[in-house]
Amino acid sequence: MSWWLPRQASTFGPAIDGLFIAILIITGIAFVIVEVGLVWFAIKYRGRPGRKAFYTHGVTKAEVIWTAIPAVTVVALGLVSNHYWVEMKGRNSVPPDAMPIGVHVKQFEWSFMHPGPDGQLGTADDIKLRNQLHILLNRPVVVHLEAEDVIHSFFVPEFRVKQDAVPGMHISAWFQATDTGEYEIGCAELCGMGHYKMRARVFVHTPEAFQAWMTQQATPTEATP
Amino acid sequence: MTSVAAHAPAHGVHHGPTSFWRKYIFSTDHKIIGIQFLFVSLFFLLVGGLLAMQIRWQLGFPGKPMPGGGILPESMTAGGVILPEYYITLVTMHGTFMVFFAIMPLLVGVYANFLIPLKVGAHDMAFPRINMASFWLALTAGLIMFAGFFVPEGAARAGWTMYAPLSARPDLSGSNIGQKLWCLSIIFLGLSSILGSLNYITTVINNRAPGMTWFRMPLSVWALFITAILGLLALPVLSGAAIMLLFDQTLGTHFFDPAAGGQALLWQHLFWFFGHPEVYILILPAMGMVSDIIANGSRKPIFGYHSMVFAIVGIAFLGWMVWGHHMFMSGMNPMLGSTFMVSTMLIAVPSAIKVFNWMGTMWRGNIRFHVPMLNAIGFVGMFAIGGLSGVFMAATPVDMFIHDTYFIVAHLHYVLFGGSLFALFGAITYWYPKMFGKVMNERWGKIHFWLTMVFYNLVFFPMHIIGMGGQMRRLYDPTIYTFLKPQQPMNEFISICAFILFAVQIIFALNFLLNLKWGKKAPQNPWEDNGLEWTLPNPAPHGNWERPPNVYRGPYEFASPQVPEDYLPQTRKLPTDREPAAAGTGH
Amino acid sequence: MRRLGLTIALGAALAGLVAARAPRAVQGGSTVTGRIKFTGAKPVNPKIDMSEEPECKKKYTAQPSGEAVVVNANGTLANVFVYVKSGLPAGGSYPAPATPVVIDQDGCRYHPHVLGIQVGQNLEIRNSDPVLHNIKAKPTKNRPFNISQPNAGMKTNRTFAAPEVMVPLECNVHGWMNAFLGVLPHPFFAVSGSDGSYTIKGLPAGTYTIEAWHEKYGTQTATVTVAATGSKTADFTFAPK
Amino acid sequence: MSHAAADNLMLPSRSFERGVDAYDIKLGMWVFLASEVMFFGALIGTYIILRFSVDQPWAQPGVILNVPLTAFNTFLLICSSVSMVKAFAAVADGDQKNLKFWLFMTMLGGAMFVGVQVFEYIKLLGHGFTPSGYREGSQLAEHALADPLKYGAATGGLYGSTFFTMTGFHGFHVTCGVVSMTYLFFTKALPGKYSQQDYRGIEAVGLYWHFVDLVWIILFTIVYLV
Repeated sequence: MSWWLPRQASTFGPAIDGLFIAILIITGIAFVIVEVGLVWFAIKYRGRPGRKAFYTHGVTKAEVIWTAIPAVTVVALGLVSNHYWVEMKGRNSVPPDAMPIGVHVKQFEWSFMHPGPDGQLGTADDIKLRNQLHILLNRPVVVHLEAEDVIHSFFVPEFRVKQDAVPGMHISAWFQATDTGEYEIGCAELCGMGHYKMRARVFVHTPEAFQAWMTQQATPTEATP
Repeated sequence: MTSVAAHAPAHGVHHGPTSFWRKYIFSTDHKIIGIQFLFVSLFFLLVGGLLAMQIRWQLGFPGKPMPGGGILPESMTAGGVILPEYYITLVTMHGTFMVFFAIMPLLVGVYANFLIPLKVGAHDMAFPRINMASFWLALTAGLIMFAGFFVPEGAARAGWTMYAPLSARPDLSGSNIGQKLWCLSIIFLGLSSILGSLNYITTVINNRAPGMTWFRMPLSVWALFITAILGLLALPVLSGAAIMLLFDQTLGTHFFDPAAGGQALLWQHLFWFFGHPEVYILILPAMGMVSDIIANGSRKPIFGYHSMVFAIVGIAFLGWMVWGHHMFMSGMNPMLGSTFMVSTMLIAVPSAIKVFNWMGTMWRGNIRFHVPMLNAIGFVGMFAIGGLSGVFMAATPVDMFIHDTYFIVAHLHYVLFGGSLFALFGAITYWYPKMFGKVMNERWGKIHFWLTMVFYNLVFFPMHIIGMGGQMRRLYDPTIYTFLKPQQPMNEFISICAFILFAVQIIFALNFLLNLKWGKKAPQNPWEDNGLEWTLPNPAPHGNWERPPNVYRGPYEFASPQVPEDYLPQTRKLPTDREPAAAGTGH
Repeated sequence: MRRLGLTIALGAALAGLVAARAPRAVQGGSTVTGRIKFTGAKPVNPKIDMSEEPECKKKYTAQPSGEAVVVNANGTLANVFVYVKSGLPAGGSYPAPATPVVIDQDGCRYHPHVLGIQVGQNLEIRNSDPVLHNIKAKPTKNRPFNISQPNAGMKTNRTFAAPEVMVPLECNVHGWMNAFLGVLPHPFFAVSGSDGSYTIKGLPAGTYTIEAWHEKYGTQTATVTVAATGSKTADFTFAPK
Repeated sequence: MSHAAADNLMLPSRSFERGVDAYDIKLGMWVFLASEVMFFGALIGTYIILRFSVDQPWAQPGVILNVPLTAFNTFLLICSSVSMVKAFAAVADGDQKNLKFWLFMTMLGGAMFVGVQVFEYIKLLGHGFTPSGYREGSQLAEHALADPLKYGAATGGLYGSTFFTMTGFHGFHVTCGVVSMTYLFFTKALPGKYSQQDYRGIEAVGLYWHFVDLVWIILFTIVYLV
């Protein structure tokens, strides 16, 4: 099994994992200081008869230091995080050339509306698939999430992307795949008894493979009225 | 109320013998009410634990018949196999019972009740009868919640956070009466908490013994006082939200129904506006009591008393501004996400202050490793992990990945179990003599602590790893996902450790129960502490003091050079001490 | 009042026992048969995309399609629920048979797609697929339920307390899966099969309104008068609107 | 409040550390009212969020609700607040007769307010205005169909939900106030147990009453007039 994050397959991967590692290092240092400190103090200052503890109500200088350092660190972390946050989820973050995908989600199924050869959603050549999403490699994709009944959440671990789909709201999320292959989409928000069964797959194609897939979809045998 | 006028001077006089019912059941004595809360919430802790065991069975061994599952009705299991809808019920009710009926009443119901009057030197709560009502309302709420298991379709099934619209529509959740009982129970619980809180607040403000100035109050009282303010202001919001949810389910209103213009996110905003202060309700009292225990165990004054107080106030204040960090992925305005991220990051600062100050307290101490101290040190170590893992979620981009995964489950259990519950093991052992006049067994207490510490970490630390692997919360069967299948051995390992962890708690239960009757008689001040409560006999009589004691100093005067012993009780008058102003002729 | 209720309940229980012993509660009587004809252009049922449910997909050789309109080879219509809507003598009691009605989830479809059940009779819901199905019943007069069966071989029983035509059943995991259940207080109902015919047996003499229900084409009624024994025919013709 | 009396019933107990200059019941009532602020804050906040974020028109003021009737009711409640002040002033002066009279008038005002509200509810429900919206087939639903803009046809559900929840809970609070005043009237005021030295119950219930009155003025403004 993997003891680490899943492999990266989107442009968000390096940023999020980098931030994760940065936080892991910072918190790791704090963790070591606290845990080692606790054990060390516990051993070093264990009670011995006839001895009295050092009588002090505190050392202001020390307190200022351990207030200031965490404060500066977390504010810096916040600023760095915000930079990426705006890039990933900001209102204007969706790249203009992103391929639109309509996602209609209900208990307990995903329905992905792909634009047909014309590249537009909402036209007659749209391709609707149950629990299958087909996208292009290295092309930004924007999913327009619409929930029919309850809250669901669109989650692709390898893409490091997650977004709730809330009934009554139109929410978009974008990502850009950087590796071909097949990945799993999960529902990350409790949506009822079939929550665990909301597994879907996303296929990342090279342009040629994507074209082939689209041609295959256009053949009449698969057409649905 | 003229009778009050007549009796007022004699208020402290010990009440005569009363009937069993008045003394133990419909008691207005804050200590008895605290003990009632203790037994009731320990029962619900057991219920929550049993639910957790079933969750772990399903996660460790998905689709296999659960041992003993056959006795559960058809609506829960099929041939012993847990059904998906029952699994959702399990996670919902485990969260609900643990948060609302175990940890919260254990910390607030038990210790705010038991400790505040004893530690500030009051005869009782300001409003003893309201206090009694608060207990009975809480019990009613718990029983209503418990009744959910026995109605058709079973208890609520929408997660303990009850996200609408799943919770609002029985056709979508599959549970009808259970959902309504949940709302009803929460409304009762809210009322109970408000009545409790107003009692605690009034008592702390107005009923402190002479000389017990604000900054001579023990940190436990400070924490419980601030917690009471949080509860007072947060619970009405939850009650209001639960009322609206109940109306959506019964009267056909449309608060959370998007089809008629209602808003699904409104529930989340209301819930977390309550919910984040609630998170601090669940940890601040633990922090306060741990502060008391660590100072006592280190035989040294608490390090930075004032900054500890300000940290409590700071956490409580910031706690109102961070609720949105539960909703980063909910589709709310990303600008709000940035704001909430900064406020969330800032709340790490007072938490860090507290951890370092506890370490500072141990520094150059003369540490006595009694069972409460062990648990308190365990609390600091585990709370630090829980606090640090919180930084990951606070960073919004990282939260995009780990939101609603097992990383969160690990984080919240490090705070709630590693934090609050360890503090409670310590607190129960520490104030057991005061409650029952007996002491708990030291050796078994230590065995329980070490076993719990080991297995607790074996259960919850791996959850970070499977969360990093991407396992979502509340999945009935994670093996359905190819990318989660390799993690299944880890899930199995966690489950086995969880069963052992549960079994280890039997030691604590026996240590607690058997010593009620067969325990060693407690000395007057078993921990050689400075607190006011230890000047009273164990257990203390109804009314506590003949007249409130005079207080001459803060609660943490350990190792004081003024006296040869290493502790100096708050009530002990040294030749240099002046009588407190309030004790004199009055205003 | 309470005693009366008790007596009735006891009586019903006794009758149920007797009925359980007897092979069929209603014997003798007359029979109504008929065919459900279909005219007009045969509609195309949408194909079902089971590609993300391999355990179900492998149970089919060709791509399965929906069952909204099943026109048989002989030009008749299957899955039409035919039942006696009115005309039964008042006060007649028809105890529910002890044998359950079975609905099976197999290959991510309900078998049968349309079925009838008596009030109080057990509906046994089976799962023959090794995948999760949930069964959501959306009645208006009965108590709704929504249960799930994650494993193959699971069985769940449900009963219905009030007559209702029809109770829609659906699976939310597989959006195409639906079925219809007619709940009646008497045993005089049938579903047209692969030859488009139906038979209602054991009717006492009388004049009856018989209704044929189809999930897409609505209902049609016919009036039939039968003697104490013998057989009558009532055909229905459905056409796309 | 007279400090001159220096009676420990009207002040925090002398033998304790002084927190605030208010005796327990008064302090407790203030604390309780803080939680009430949060409760009504949640309900009113919900109303504001739902009403002002919905993109469909809301029913115009006065077309569904009977504003003149409620204006009269508001006046009634304000009057009862005034009479509460009178009752309080009377007991502070030790005037038993006027205490009884004005307390009774306050109770009467509160009871009449609830009565008018019940009457209003019955009228509204009959008209077709329910917690779930405009009842289908009712007179109101027809009006809304004819003039969706004026009647806010698309937002009727939200209107009904918020209106009945907010005013209903306010009515419940008024009822509680009347019940507790009645209790105090018969157990304390009538037997003359209040005095210049101890009128804690009256002051506490007065605080509550003024709070309920204040909430109503807010509700009347934002629900009926806006």
